[in-house]
Amino acid sequence: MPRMNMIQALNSAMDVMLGRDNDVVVIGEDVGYFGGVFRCTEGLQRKYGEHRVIDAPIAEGGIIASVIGMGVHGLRPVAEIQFADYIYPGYDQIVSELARLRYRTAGDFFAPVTIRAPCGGGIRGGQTHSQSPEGIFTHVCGLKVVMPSNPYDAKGLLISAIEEDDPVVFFEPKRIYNGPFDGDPDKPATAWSAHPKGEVPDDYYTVPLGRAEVVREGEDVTIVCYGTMVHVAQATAKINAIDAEIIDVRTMVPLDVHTLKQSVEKTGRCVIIHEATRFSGFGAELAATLQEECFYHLETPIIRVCGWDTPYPHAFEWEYFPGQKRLAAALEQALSA
Amino acid sequence: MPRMNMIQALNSAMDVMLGRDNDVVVIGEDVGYFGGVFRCTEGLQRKYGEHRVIDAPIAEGGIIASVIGMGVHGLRPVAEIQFADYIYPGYDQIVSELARLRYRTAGDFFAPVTIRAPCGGGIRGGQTHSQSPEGIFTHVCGLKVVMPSNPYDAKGLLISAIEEDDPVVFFEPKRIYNGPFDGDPDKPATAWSAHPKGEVPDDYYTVPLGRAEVVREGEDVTIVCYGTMVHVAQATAKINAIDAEIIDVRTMVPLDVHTLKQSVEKTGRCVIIHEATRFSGFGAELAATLQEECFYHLETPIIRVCGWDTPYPHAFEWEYFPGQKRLAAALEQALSA
Amino acid sequence: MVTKSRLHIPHPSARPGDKPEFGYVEISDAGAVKRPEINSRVKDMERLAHEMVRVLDDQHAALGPWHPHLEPHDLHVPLRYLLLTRIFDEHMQRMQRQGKISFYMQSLGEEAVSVAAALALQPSDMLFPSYRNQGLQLARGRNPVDLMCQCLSNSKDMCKGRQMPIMYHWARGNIFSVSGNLATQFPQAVGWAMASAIKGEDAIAAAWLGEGSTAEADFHHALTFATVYQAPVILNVVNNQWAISTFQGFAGGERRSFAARGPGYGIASIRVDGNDYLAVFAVTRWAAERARKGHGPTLIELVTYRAGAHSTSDDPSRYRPRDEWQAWPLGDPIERLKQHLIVLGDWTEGRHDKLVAEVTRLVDDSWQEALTYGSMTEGPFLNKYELFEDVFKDIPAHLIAQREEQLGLDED
Amino acid sequence: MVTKSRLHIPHPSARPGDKPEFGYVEISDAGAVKRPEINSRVKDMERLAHEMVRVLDDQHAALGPWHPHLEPHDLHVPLRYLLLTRIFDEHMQRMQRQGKISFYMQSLGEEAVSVAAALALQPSDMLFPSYRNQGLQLARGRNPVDLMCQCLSNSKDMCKGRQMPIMYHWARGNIFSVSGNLATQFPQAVGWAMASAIKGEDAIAAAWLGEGSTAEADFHHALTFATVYQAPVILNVVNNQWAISTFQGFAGGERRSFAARGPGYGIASIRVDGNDYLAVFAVTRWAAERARKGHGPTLIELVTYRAGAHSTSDDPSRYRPRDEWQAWPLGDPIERLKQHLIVLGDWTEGRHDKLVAEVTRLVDDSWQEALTYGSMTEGPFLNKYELFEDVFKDIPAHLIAQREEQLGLDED
Ligand SMILES: Cc1ncc(C[n+]2csc(CCOP(=O)(O)OP(=O)(O)O)c2C)c(N)n1
Ligand SMILES: Cc1ncc(C[n+]2csc(CCOP(=O)(O)OP(=O)(O)O)c2C)c(N)n1
Ligand SMILES: [Mg+2]
Ligand SMILES: [Mg+2]
Repeated sequence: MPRMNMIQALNSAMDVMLGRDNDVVVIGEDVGYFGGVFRCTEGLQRKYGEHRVIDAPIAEGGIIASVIGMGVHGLRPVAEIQFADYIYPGYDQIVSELARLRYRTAGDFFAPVTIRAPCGGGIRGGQTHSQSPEGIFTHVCGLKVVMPSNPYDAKGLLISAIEEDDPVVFFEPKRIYNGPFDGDPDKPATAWSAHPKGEVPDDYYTVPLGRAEVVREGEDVTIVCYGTMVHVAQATAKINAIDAEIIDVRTMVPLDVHTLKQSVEKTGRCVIIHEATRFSGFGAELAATLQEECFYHLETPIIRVCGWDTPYPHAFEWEYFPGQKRLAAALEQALSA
Repeated sequence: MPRMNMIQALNSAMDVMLGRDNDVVVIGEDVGYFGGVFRCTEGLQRKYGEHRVIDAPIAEGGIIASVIGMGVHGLRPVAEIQFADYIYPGYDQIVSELARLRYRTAGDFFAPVTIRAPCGGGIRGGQTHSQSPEGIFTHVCGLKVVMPSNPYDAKGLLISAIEEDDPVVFFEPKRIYNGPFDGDPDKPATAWSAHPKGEVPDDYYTVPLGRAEVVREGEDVTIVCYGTMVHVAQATAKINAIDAEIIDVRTMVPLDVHTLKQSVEKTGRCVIIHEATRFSGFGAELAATLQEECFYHLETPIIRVCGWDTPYPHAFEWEYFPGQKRLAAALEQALSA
Repeated sequence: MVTKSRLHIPHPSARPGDKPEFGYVEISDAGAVKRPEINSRVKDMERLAHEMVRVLDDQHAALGPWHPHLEPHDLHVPLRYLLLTRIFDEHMQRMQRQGKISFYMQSLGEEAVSVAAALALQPSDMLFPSYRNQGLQLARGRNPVDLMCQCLSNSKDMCKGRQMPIMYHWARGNIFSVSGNLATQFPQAVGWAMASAIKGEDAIAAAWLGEGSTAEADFHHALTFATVYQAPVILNVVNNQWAISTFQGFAGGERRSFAARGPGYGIASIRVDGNDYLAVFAVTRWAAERARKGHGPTLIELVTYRAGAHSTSDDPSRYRPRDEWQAWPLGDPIERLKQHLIVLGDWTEGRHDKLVAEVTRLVDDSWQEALTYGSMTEGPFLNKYELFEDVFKDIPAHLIAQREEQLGLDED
Repeated sequence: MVTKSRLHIPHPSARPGDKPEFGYVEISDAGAVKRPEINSRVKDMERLAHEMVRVLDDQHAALGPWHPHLEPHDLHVPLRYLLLTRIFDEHMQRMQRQGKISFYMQSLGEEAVSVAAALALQPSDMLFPSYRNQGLQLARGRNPVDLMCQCLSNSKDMCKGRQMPIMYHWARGNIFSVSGNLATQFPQAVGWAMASAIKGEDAIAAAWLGEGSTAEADFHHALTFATVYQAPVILNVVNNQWAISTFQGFAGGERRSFAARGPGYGIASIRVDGNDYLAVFAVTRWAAERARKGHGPTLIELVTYRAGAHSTSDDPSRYRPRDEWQAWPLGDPIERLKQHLIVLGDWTEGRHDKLVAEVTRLVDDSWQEALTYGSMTEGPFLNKYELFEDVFKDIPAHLIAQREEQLGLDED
């Protein structure tokens, strides 16, 4: 099986879909001739033409609006927002228009748009190249929200997203574009080639939206995570020899409550970890739902381990980043009582 | 003591502050000559001049950006967004700029801006005149977020917000502009004049940000609410003869965890109610924090009663609206075990 | 009162109590403006953005290079649609006053803007209206009953009760959904047109917004994307002088026409008398042909006057002279087309009265029919549990659970 | 490959391997463009948006109505700042390559844009820079050490380590914070200028953004608010032909200059040779005087070329000819000012070399000094617990708790 990093896997997903479906188009800043600042669209314009892989003006609002129009006209656009931090100028079109179009027209109009956006920190990007804004999208009904944690899922989920008739906001944790990252910045970087999820079929396949994955079975505590944090969780459990069940949420909306619930009912303890700031982040929804669903099984409170409630500071990104140490402390606490 | 409805109280707050501080300016669509579509700024332009109470182009993004510039230049602007549903075009300037300016300049620059926005439904406004988007602001660090539930608080909190050097997003539940509303649309409307919180001093006073208020003491269950829901909670408790402790959050950021915690520790049961959609709404943060803080005191899971996870439908607003019936059912459940 | 301030604040020409004053509206003589070839370069026709294309003169004759030379039939049809739009509006406005619908917005005085465009475009062209373009629906042949059912949120409401009155859409008729959020449709229309170009189709897109809404970001995005990709789209700015209580100066109209924004983006731009049916028709045809032949987008400013209140929630006597409309120099679009037909010898007061009566009957009958599908107080009603549908294509687990919860509560 | 598509896709004049080709840049002769009175009406000076104000001719003589007739001293000072900017950039670029700082963005080739503006404006005028305006800082007299400390996130970093390199600000020097989010500063500057007008102050605002960034909503908001309130502001578009990998056609520059956007909004607009120090100086002075005297805003397009990579993360050889800069018809701003001084008899190669050496020493010394305040690897370091400060004016309870948590973890 071919080995791909996450960039190649995402590229392959778009390649496969551009090839299968003439209605698929890719648009974004620098995505065409140049192949994207993270190289996710490399070679696609050469292969499919500049009318299907389109360089866009620097106007996220305009990009989102235009892909809505294209979607209404039967295309299946994949828009790249260069950094998730720059998605806000398009927020109105996403929230007021894209998310609600099907509802407000009782199904007569819809736009099958996928919005890709690299997110997360750990690349010395400072506060405007490190954000994880998923929480402000999960609150918007009508959007599906996805974040993969590895190349295999990235490709399969992106193909599902593109085929999906509902709009999907697809966050890509850029810290793990080139290799898994367990939260320790001092360790040498590892590549996806050595990781089982770095095996990615060249062809079409899907990973369904709306299904979490148990990436490690365990008995003592459930760690709910997604994106980069999946790797942080795995490393932390291993290093601290904790028999944790680790669940990769993968799709935040619709949320696979069933899988989460089953696990927390089994372990009776739960730690949620994400990179976004804590207050009102997606972890709050996870905690609120799980305490409601699993209350009588819980031995200790559900703990959230998150980015601090500050912007992502350039020089102190490893203090901000909810890494192994913070997770280990939380696990200890969760297992304490 | 004079009696005011919420519109008059808000008007009075701006009047007082325009009078006390030459740096206060008011800007927004239709706020000047016309006095605002909800009449909140009526008479202010006549009194303070059209250079201090300023009609704006229809561009929420431009309004927010320009008040940031004004704030940096030492003014203390109060911007009105005509409906909270129309705040999204200004979201980028709020999130990327207003909220983070102090942080990114290590305190050298800041903009003491207040953004007022009427929110909430129940006025047959349909999905674009009914939203309660507080949850997507509470997740943004650097913003204070406020929602009053009565004229007295509205004036006092708005004066605090205007005097505050941090940016404040100030949501006004428009359903209770003219009178308290207990959630029963079939009952004749009541006026603020009969309500104790309709007594509002003409002069300057403040209600501090960051403090919740226990609006009813009780022993059996804590209801956490804000805005219109404070009245729904009061009526529901009364009608169902439930000895609920009702807490009006008032300020969502910074959150008065102490007051909430004290109550939930006392009652051991908690129901959270808000009008915004449930998934990833502010209720999630409240539930997540309270289960973490009060876990060992809780007898039953914390329950959220919220707007359904749909846009606010015009014809079925009373189905969407989390009214007495839904709250009563949740209270029953909270008290059941 | 700050006296030292040097901030410029735009002032309308008249406020309540003042004499209406429209000297600021620059008007060209009918027939005076040149009509360039559709493939002309933007640089060579910039004057069109400042002059005003007019065909009907004060004596109701049609003249000049923009005269579309329509057959009598092609004048009778629009007259009927103009009247239908106005009478429909009057009726719905009255129904709102009587509490039968919750809200309404008239297009009084600016009906030609919509009716002319609808008839100048092809049925396969996609229209992205604002909330004041009901004439597009009617002139495309939509049954008034459908629009009424939407306003009533009844069992035949195309929006299933989810939207306020007037937020129509018509998928089969190629009319996009009206958004409550101003201006959003403008760049969406450009995206639709881009898709049309990508697919190599003939259909073009057209969008409308008010002059006040040009201040929104979406206006800029539409113009930028339209010029960059030379999208086959017509972008219409309806300058009806008012945006709720603020006059067009607050959108930047004090210094320049709105059409004047276009050439700076490299977009062909035309300012037109929005109350002159023939002029609007001719200009729209020109722009449509330009777009369809691959010569790119056109920005059209339609100069008109919002004769009624902004909406049923508004009271314009608070901010402008009550009688401003009477002084409006471009008159009433319906009256002007009617007089033109009379001058042509193709129409009489008698036929007109008969037409008015016929259309009024149609509207009344439509209303009666619409009521049979339900009203705010009487059934048949929509199934309220459908409120949980169409958030997504397939209803997800959490919404099924919420629907169950609602069902449970209702059964108690 | 879709062949039926009719979507227009802008193409740059040359790609890697092609011969550079700048025939598309319309250039006026030096001295050829008229200089209107500062209170002229926008309508009467629209040509300024299409022509190109130039003072220095090919023989390095200064001529025409825009010639600012500066004293020799006022030419030596800018030459020094131009060199300082370039040498500072070179140094920092090298430090990034050596891993001493994490990121850098040069202004190579467009230094005159910033230096001329800084010297043409008053110190009390508020500047809202983009990330490529380091020349503003230096020409306003900022100590290079301060900028270096920011790039090092060291103990003297004005941003306390919170921002990526180059995101400077200077409160005392009236230079606003550089934002990572493109274009946001443009309408903020207008708001600042509105406040200045409200307060009746003399100070004006000036803002800069790249031509690619004009596509953002904020550009439109800035122009709209500036024209509506006639704000005393100068809005500068730095058209350096490239926005990362896309050429200026993707922002709409294929059809029209960026200055051409202004007149449509009723804003005075001037296109200027951005590599001609004297022209930029003169145009900025004109616009500043216009704003200060209450005649409203000016949009300036500065035509230049981004000679370096977009940033240290970019490799321009992937998308444009390597030698494009050599073919750039407006030359190198530093070389041109230097030659002008030589032609004037006020400068020699020898003096120039000495100046270069002096400035190089200054930069080297500054770097050595900056390092004494710490680097990425060596102290003194910033206090990391300050990361919890300045989110709000006073640190709230939840951030105190998070700081405690971090402290606790660190103590373990
Ligand atoms: C984004 C947004 N902001 C504000 C509003 C409130 N609003 C509705 S209509 C209107 C005035 C629009 O004026 P104009 O664009 O001139 O259109 P007209 O009503 O004259 O047809 C305003 C401010 C809105 N619907 N959407
Ligand atoms: C809102 C936003 N979108 C995208 C980016 C990513 N980005 C950074 S610089 C740049 C190109 C800007 O080009 P231009 O405005 O021409 O300025 P120049 O770099 O040429 O000075 C882009 C797309 C960003 N920083 N902010
Ligand atoms: Mg209008
Ligand atoms: Mg550029």
